[in-house]
Amino acid sequence: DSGFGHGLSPDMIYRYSRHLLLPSFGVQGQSGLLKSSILVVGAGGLGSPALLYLAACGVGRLGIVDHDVVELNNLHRQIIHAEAYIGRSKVESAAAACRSINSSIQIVEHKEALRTSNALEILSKYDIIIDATDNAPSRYMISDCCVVLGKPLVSGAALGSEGQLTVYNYNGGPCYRCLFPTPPPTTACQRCSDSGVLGVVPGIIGCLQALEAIKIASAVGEPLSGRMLLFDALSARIRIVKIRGRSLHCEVCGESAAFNRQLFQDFDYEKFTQSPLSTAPLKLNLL
Amino acid sequence: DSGFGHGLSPDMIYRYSRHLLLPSFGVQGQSGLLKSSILVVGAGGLGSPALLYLAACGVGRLGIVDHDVVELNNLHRQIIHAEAYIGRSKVESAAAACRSINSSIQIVEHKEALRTSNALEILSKYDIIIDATDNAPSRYMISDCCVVLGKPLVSGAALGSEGQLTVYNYNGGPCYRCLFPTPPPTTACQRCSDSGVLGVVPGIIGCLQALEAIKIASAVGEPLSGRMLLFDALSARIRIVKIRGRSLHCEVCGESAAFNRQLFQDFDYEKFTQSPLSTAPLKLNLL
Amino acid sequence: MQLTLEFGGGLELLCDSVKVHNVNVDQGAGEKLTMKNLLAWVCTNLIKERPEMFMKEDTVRPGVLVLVNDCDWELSGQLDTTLEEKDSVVFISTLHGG
Amino acid sequence: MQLTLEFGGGLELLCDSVKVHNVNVDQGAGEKLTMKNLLAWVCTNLIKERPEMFMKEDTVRPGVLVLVNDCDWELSGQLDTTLEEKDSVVFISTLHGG
Ligand SMILES: [Zn+2]
Ligand SMILES: [Zn+2]
Repeated sequence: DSGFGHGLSPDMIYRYSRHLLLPSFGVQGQSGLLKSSILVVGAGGLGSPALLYLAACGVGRLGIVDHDVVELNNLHRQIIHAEAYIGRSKVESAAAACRSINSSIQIVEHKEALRTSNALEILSKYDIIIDATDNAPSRYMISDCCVVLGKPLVSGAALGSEGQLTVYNYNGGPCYRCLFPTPPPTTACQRCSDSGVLGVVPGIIGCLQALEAIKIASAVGEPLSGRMLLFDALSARIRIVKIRGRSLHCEVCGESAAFNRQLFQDFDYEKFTQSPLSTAPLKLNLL
Repeated sequence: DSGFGHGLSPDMIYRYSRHLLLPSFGVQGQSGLLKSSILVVGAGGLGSPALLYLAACGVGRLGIVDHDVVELNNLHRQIIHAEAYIGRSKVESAAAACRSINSSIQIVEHKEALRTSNALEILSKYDIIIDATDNAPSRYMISDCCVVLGKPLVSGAALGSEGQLTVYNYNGGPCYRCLFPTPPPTTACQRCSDSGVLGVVPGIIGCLQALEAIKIASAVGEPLSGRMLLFDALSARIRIVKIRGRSLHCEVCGESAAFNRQLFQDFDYEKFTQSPLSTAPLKLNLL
Repeated sequence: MQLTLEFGGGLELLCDSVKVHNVNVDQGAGEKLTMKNLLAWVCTNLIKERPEMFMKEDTVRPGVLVLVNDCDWELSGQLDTTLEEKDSVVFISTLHGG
Repeated sequence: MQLTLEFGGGLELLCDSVKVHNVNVDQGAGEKLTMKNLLAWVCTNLIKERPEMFMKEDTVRPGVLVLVNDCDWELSGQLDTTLEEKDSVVFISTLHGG
């Protein structure tokens, strides 16, 4: 018996039984997950819980991109990394953790920084992209690449005690540039490494990113497209607001946009945002 | 240098630097965490992320109560447990995972079912209690015990694609019985093992439980007392609603309540709710 | 009177698994619509099965929270709460799972 | 006119770190209050430092989302949006961290 013709082995039926029992999800939802491929860009604060939940729930192929190594000051929030991995590649560490909780799915390691030179090739191999990065140029680059490739993008961010979440480029909805055509001033682009972050806040946003990706992959529920979740941890307030739709005038996804693979590869995101795609590990001057 | 007289070692300052950098949290918030003790009752779907984030963020002493063993059908949502621990105690498994991400805190293993006979002794050793259980009698028992001992209770629940969260017995706020003086009919008390649960939903609620416990332990922000968070994953809607305050007539925490340690120990929670505190592992009849 | 009624925590199963209902509830001219009236209306018009999972005697069964405009109905007078045009009423069953 | 103004994503740092402001904004008799008027009022009355982190030319700086009653102001006419009694306006800076 291979599970109602849905290709579920008896082991899978047992492992995912709490999903199969759920009328609104069921065998169809689980099959969707098992057939899907999801790429998580960034194995840090957002990527940690997103990767663990995506691995656990049975996404067929799960990719991880990161060029960083695990540091002790990551561990207060990057719960996928154990102390034993300090100094080693975040991708290796995250992949090992995902395999340890679910050896039946495929985990793909991309141990490199995402750049315009490799983004098209890497992203094209996945159905759904999760932006779990920590800087403005990466966010523009990933969104533009998703538009060029026609991939839905689950975008989360966290800083201080606040978090934000939405789904871009899904089903006719807006892309990142529709909302933010002009990059913000660099003084408004703080990173967790500069300004601090309450560790569990990216945890909550990362879990919500996994949920949105699961909904898209399984075709269950209403993804958070055209809406944005705003989370304020200290006051325990959450707003889900209505945002603009796709802009006809968007330079990347708009009606007369000429953006394509070649323009993407030639685009200088660091210059556009006046900030670097990745930084050398910060030398802490706290003391 | 022992960190501004707050007892933070250089290693701690480095590990928790992103918390220390955060103006609204800082050295004071982190010191509060390091001095606090938190008990998580249940190392399952809710307890998994709650425990990982509480261990990572530096709670001084973290207790885990559970009597269950890890099963393959837990792993789709109980991300703290690796396949290698199938068949072994959930407490041992969870404790090992917590130690692997933060060896500098104290982890206490309570490998037993929580009962009226041991609850007072176990809960009395902790400042804050997290209810991450999966059944009605446990919820009444834990809340009553928290009232008797004067402990704040962070209560989360998840089933299907919905979750709920609030803080009970905090700062003059209501207890579980103020809201639910009469137990629901047993037919309304489904468990994840009967009805299924979308795995990432307890993940999100468990992270939010960790956040509320962190806020109480560090005395930062406004805990979710007198308010309740209602989460609907499939429609991506979250409500935070205002709930009643402490009831003067509550049989446990009310003005003329005679409830005490002795009455607690003699109370039959299984009879009261007409359901068992724990069940034998369900034999799945799905096929 | 236009109201938004919402069922959650499993109560939606009693109404064809539909969670949100935009309804029009008639009341007598000049009369106020109370939660007591609304419960009767809901039982007649929306609850399709197992009414005992929704009501017990003249109010909701134990374990059901009622929220009028995102506020516990205990704070507005329970059954005597008066409803106004465009109010939102949520019936949610408390969850025990984890 | 009573309004609730809220600042987030770091913009609260420009207003003494206070996130929620319940304010009373006067407008001329019979005149409508627009978002354009409100921005000027906010700059005068609430922004205590680094105004360039809030405004650029006659509108909010790039990277700031403006929400009127939980709805992107792009959908209501941006600067021309007309405000009404008890409206809520949120100014939130987009985050990039993770
Ligand atoms: Zn666009
Ligand atoms: Zn009480």
